[in-house]
Amino acid sequence: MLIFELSRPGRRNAAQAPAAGVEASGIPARCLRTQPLLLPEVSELDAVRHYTALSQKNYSIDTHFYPLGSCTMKYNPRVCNELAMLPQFRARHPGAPDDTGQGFLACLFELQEMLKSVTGMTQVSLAPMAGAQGEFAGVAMIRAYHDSRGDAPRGEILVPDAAHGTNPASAVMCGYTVREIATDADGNVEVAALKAAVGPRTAGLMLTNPSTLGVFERHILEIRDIVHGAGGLLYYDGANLNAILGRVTPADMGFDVIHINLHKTFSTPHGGGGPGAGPVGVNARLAPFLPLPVVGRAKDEYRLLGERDLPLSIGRLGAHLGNAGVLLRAYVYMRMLGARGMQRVADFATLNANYLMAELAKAGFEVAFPRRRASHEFIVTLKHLKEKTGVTAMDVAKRLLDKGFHAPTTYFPLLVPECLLIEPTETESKQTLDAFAAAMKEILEEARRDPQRVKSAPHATPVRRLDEVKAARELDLAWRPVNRER
Amino acid sequence: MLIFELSRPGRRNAAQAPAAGVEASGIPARCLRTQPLLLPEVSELDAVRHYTALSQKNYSIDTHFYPLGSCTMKYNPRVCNELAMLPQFRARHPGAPDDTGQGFLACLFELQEMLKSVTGMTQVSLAPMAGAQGEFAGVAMIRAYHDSRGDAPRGEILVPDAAHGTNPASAVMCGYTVREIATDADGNVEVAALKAAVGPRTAGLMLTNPSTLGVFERHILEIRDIVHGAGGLLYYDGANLNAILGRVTPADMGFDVIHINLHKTFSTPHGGGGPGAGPVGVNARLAPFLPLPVVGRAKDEYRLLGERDLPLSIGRLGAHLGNAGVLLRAYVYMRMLGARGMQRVADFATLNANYLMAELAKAGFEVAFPRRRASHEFIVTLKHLKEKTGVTAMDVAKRLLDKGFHAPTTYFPLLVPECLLIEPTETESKQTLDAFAAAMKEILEEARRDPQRVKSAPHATPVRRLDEVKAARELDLAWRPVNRER
Amino acid sequence: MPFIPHTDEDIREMLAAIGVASIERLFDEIPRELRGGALAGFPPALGEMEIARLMRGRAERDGTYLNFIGAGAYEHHIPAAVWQVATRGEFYSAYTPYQAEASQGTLQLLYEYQTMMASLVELDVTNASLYDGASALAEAVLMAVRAHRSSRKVLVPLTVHPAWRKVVRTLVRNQGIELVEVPYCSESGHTLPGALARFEGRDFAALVIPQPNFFGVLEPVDELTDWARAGGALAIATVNPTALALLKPPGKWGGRGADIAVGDGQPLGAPLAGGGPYFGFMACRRDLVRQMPGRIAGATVDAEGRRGYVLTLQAREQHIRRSRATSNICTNQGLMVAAATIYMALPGPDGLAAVARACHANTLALVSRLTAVGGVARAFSGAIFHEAVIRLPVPAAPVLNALKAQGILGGLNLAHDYSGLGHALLVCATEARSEEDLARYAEHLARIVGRRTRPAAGALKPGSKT
Amino acid sequence: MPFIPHTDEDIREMLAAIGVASIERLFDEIPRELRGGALAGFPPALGEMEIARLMRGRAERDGTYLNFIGAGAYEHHIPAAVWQVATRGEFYSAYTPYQAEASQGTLQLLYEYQTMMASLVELDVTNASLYDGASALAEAVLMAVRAHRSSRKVLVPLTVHPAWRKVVRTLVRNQGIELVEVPYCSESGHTLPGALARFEGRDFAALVIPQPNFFGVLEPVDELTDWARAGGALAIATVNPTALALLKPPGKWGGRGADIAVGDGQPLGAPLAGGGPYFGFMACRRDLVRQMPGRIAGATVDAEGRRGYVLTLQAREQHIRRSRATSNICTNQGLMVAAATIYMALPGPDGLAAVARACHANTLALVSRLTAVGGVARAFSGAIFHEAVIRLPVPAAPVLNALKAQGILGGLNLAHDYSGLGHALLVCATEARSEEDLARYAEHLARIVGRRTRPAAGALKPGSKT
Ligand SMILES: Cc1ncc(COP(=O)(O)O)c(C=O)c1O
Ligand SMILES: Cc1ncc(COP(=O)(O)O)c(C=O)c1O
Repeated sequence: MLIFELSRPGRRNAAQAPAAGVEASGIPARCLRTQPLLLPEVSELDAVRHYTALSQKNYSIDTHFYPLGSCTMKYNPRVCNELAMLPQFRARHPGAPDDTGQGFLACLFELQEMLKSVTGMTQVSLAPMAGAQGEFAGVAMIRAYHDSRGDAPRGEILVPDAAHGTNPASAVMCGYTVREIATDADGNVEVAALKAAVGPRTAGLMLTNPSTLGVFERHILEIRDIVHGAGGLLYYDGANLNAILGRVTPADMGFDVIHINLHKTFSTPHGGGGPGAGPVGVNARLAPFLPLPVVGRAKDEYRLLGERDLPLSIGRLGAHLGNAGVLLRAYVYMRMLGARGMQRVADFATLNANYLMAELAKAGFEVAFPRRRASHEFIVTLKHLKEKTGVTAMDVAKRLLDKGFHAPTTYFPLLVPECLLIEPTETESKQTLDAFAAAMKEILEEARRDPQRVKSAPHATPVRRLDEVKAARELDLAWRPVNRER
Repeated sequence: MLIFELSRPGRRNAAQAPAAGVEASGIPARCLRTQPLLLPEVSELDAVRHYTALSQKNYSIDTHFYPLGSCTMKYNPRVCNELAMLPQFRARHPGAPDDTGQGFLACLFELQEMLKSVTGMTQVSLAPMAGAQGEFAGVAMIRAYHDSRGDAPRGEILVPDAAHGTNPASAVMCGYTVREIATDADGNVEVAALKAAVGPRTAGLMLTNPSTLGVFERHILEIRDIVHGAGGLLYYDGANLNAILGRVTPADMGFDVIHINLHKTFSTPHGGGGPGAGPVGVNARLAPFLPLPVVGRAKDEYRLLGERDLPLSIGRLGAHLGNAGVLLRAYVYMRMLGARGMQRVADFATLNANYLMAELAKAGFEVAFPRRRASHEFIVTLKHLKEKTGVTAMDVAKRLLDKGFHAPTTYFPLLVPECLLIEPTETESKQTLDAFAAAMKEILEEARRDPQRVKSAPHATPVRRLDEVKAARELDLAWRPVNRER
Repeated sequence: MPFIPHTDEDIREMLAAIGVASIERLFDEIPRELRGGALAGFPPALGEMEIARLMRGRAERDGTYLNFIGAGAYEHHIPAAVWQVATRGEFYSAYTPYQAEASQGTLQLLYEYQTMMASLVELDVTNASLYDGASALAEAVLMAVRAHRSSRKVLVPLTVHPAWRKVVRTLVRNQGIELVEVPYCSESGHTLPGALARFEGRDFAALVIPQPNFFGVLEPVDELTDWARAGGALAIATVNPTALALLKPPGKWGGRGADIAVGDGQPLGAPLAGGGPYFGFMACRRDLVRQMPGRIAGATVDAEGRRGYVLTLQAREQHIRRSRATSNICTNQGLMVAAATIYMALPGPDGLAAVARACHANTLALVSRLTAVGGVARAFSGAIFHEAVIRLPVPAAPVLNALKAQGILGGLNLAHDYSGLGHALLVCATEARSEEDLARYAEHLARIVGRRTRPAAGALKPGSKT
Repeated sequence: MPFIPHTDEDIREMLAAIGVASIERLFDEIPRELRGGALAGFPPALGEMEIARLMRGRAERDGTYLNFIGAGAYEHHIPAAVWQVATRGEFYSAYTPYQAEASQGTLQLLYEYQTMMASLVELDVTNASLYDGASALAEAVLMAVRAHRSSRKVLVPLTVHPAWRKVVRTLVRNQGIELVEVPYCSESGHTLPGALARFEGRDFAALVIPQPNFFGVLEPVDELTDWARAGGALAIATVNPTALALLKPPGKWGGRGADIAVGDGQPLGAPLAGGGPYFGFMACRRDLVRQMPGRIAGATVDAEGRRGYVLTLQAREQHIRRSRATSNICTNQGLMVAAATIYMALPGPDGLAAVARACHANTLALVSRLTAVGGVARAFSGAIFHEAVIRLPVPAAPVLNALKAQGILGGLNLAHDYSGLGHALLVCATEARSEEDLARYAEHLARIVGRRTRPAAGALKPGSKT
């Protein structure tokens, strides 16, 4: 049932509308709306009941194990929500002067400092509103850097073929062409291919380490030297930072610029699609180009730095200062973990991933990189299962839903056939991992015994498998009242 | 799965415990606990996930139509919760001086005033923490009144046989014996029986009007005269006040003392069992006996009145001032409705009940009092259905759960066989009532066609029908670790 | 029409289906002379925005204080998860779980709560809540009298919370029950077993034993329990649930344990909230369960043999037993129990013990800071848990007022309830008080007491005040 | 270990299953010389209670102000139900709905959102959000350039929010797109169709048309849209969603409507929150849908023919199309959209229009109160929606400071972005401002401006200041 189907003409929710009788006296008639507005006319009870019922159709961290690889679906502490929503923070207008928000700015400033500490970078800007926007900002800084040195012919960004789709897309948004670098059998960047690709056109290389293949890039120092040697810069996609917190920093690995997904590593909620935050960190070379604003401090007073403070900045990425409420949540989370807690994140995320990988291998699953340690995630490939039974990675994913688990990431990275990218995160217990492994094992057995049952999954979700092809062919992107007649 | 079954020895939730290392140095060893404490050792994620999952097993107003007769399960506006939980109200210590809580006390004072306006009574105390405690307080005031006049031999309270169980139980807690009065075929008190029962031993009569039979007591004025004539007082059980808000007041009907269930009429949440609030209202005769505290005002200053102000008070009912947070919620609700909204409550609650009664009658259900208007609720009796098909009121109730509706009240009042007491409340829409009527009709047809299906309901709930007899015979009231072995 | 969904068309159709011309007509059974229902003086409706503005304004005007009052309601840290989960609509807007199959969330939670609570007190069974601690104590007294049969007298030490004693009196006196006071030792601040000697040989239904007592002092519970049991009286424990993470549970007091334990559950996740809602808990020996008031959840199986939960032993309750019920209680404090259950699950056993230890240590630290102020001393020598009575060199009321002006609530003035104690103040510092908080209190007290004692000397010269 | 559930036993068993001796060993693929990861200067852990104290203290110190700033972020009443439902764990802690069958809640909500938003703007399709209004405008510019093919120039009036113009510049300039400024009429405060004459005949990919514009003034959108379309440029509308409940929707502008509409969704249920998270919305004609950036939800059927929802047209997106995607956006502002959807459902169409009317009326009332102060006047003559530029007789900065000292944020100083406007202030009064609020502002302004103008005369005598 759609909310519109609950609607009845003339139904009013009087508690939520200002007193009637006010006229739009100052607006010329030609500017006024004459079309009816297709908002539902429902009672507050209907709305609450409807959206409560909808919510119950979701799997989420709060209800299910959610081992979605590359997404770091860890527990989102409830206190982060409560404290970010404190009345004074909630009510703060972005145009309010800095001196009316010293407490608020103190949190953001300290967040910058903690991110510097955790990554080893020299300066941080909190402006980007998600990882991809962080990538844009990072690559734009690389470009601004080369431009500032008159090094204009560098028109290429290198990206491993295992990279997340945002990497090439972000590079293109910065006006670069993208060149993909192959991956070797152990999941490392093919150094020979990289050597062949770098040159005077190379603006930089974007790298995720550990990579989206769930392994640590072993040649990182060689790669660094190759790229830097060719005059390029090294960009770190921080989506997998969870795996190395406190163990190794992007700065030590030689990266010049990074972004961090606060909605992954620092546990801000993903909200069914966002909002996130993608702060960028840079070393001293790139610091002048940071996106605005940056929170500065002088004599214990906090201030948002702007164009006058950073005249070489790549500019602004949003109308205000980024996803402030998300930043506050990350701040609270990081303060609660503290230095030791930070390190434990990587330790236990890695322990969980390697344990689950070992258990799944025991259960008969084929691990994509059996000679490697898992980072905080790992890949299982169902290529052989599919050949034998016809059961695909997607089928297994859907069947997991029936067993009360959210599915791992499927078909990413694209280079591993029939892959499941599994990331348990550190906040899940051994029992949960054991239960998941048991469910996977059951599905494997079922795939051999009764493949059709797996292929027709899910069976226990609010809807059965959905027809995505139809959705894309017969576009139905908004409800129309005429539908009521159908 | 119980939370204890998720527990693992040594699991710690560090964010929630004060720093370790503090010793209980000042406590003598013989006073210390040596027994292990059977609290679960779980992570915060496990706890959140567990209780979120449990919540989803409940039917509630926010998820289901909940026509539980006598309980007035109307929409609980979310804003009431938000405003009652404002940080300053939340943090207020009950022992804090009155001058630090003038805003808080203003709300309570105005709530008293509004309750007076709505009921016509002269004075109100907000102290009782639920309806039954209000009844206790009311009857105790009746007793104090008679005692104060030296009218001690009045040892009996009269109660119609349709009364809620709390009525007789409360009277007994006040040291009275209870005498039940029969009901006539149209649901009114049998006046002859009442006349026969009253006398010099009569302390008072407790009455719900409209009664729990869902009809307005037509002889109310005669009853009033009979009871008052015999020197007794009239007690109004306000559980059904929703039916008459703004249409007729207990004071006008001649009641001397009343209680009001804020968690029914004034929409404070029932919270799966409470808390509620049962303010009492009295006329001038009983005002000196009101339970403490009462909120007083002098020169725009609010003050909690105590023993010195009301030396004849029956005393205190709780350690502090009642369920303050509930009172604030009711206050917000009442202010949002305003005078006109108050009257509309009764109008539309009554409209809904009469409409649903008419629809169910059309659908073939037997209405218990067909010659009467429904108040805000009405009774359907399945006596004949049971005789024909073996399907009971309980079976129909359980089958409703399968259809996505909470069941009406069953087997209350006890004098109507196989009864369902149905109270839709004013916040439900016609569509919801139509859907409920349709479901009832389906069940009726099913009862005739396939009674076993109805008798074995529910089929779609988290558990099937539960064995209550076993629960009472083989008492299992707490989990024991040994159970783990079972 | 706030919260009423009816459109004009709905109303027309519904009236037609009923067969009446107007809503008015639906009230035609009400005697004409009664119709009216004035609503005199009732204020007009406010939109949500307007009521929010009103309430926020009032709340802000009230402000917040640095609080050192305990006295039965304690300011503890409440994890954010507690109320974010407890106020989920499915808990918040459900009724008492009469339809068990549609209420397994609440029922399982109650069963888990009962398990946790039974372990805290080490007694066999607990109910699903009573209104508050004070009324729970009254119910315990009634229960003891029912169980005892021969006596309607109950011994109540003066170290029991004075408001609780008042509540008990209100709730039991109409049933002819006599409450007999037991004095306390003015040096130690607790009941002396010897003080009971004078009651020896008389028939009492029960002895109430508070631990810690109202003064924060630990009672000799083993001796008191044994004394009660030896004389055939039931031992009713009133306990603080936080303290029980650290203290010997009532079920283990003396040789055979207390019979009934009650207390206020507020410390388990309920915000202070101006006095409520909190909840009362009650536990007892298994053989007393049929005398217990209130709801009880129990485990059973469903038609397919799966575990499930129901309200059980309902034959004790008013809706079945009516005038012969164990109590009139119906609606209890369910949501507070939901919060308490989540609250207890979060820190776990060690965490709750750490909270208790922190409260204890903070109160000791507070007392030592305050008694470092000249003229301020502890009133009692007995060991304490997380409250203490201190004696001031000057009347407490003006001192408290001066502290209040600094944003500090300095404790509860005992002048009214225990006038014999001198200028006494009951103070409390839970785990929510920091070192700086304690220091701030002590500094202001020193200043205020200093000022108050000095002018007192100067005041000898008449006419010198300006 | 906050949030890490592992017991010592778990760790032992897990290491054994993996076959390593320590967690340390799991990191042995990291080159030894890199291991370390210092965490220099990182503060120690705080418990939840401690961080709550810290944050509450900071929030209280910041306080709240009576706010008259708009300028792209508006203080509206947000019904309590909005965030109580939106922060339910099932919405709050879910990921982007990649597994549609396990995400029907979010997906249906997105579909409902798209329906509501499409109706607000009267365009065929909307996406499921972009980061904010400013970046949405940038995406619209990129989209227009992609769709247009022949031109990489876009006309941007100076009446577009200055910060938005900066953002567009940041986001599009690396792709060689040129933004051409269009001046505004200094009397009316909006773009004059005549001002476009100078661009006639040149090839532009798009014209941006703000309604209302940054000054709060209504633009002649019909003429501007027709001008753009006549010249082969796309018309990109930037609109305020509250205003759209009252104003002609972009889809109906001019003869054939705007092609793309974007805006910031903040007014729809997002708290001001210091600047975010808000969300950007975007809608377009159906034939442009394959150029659209961002997620889009669509309806389909399941294996049993039941209606269901999925993310669709994913081939536009980075995870499929990679370097040829319509945008790099991945994570968007989903939860804000959940809130916006609930927000729009609550007041319904009439309610939202009432909110819009109240904002409009309040701002008119504010302007008339402020301009009653001597020397204060409106800067522009054009009709406004819910913001207006007023001109002060004295510099704005010290006036704003003086107001701030009274707890009032008096508007946005335009001195930096529009220095030619004199002492200009952009003010806003939404439905959340009461009569008293307006009066309070006007009174203080009168006092402050009075004080500021008078001493200015006296200051002629040198040396007279003390
Ligand atoms: C490896 C990787 N890089 C980049 C991103 C993009 O981050 P965001 O979704 O925050 O834009 C993601 C997110 O899915 C990712 O997994
Ligand atoms: C008619 C009637 N009277 C009294 C009560 C008792 O009220 P409470 O449950 O608040 O104690 C109820 C509640 O169910 C009731 O329906």
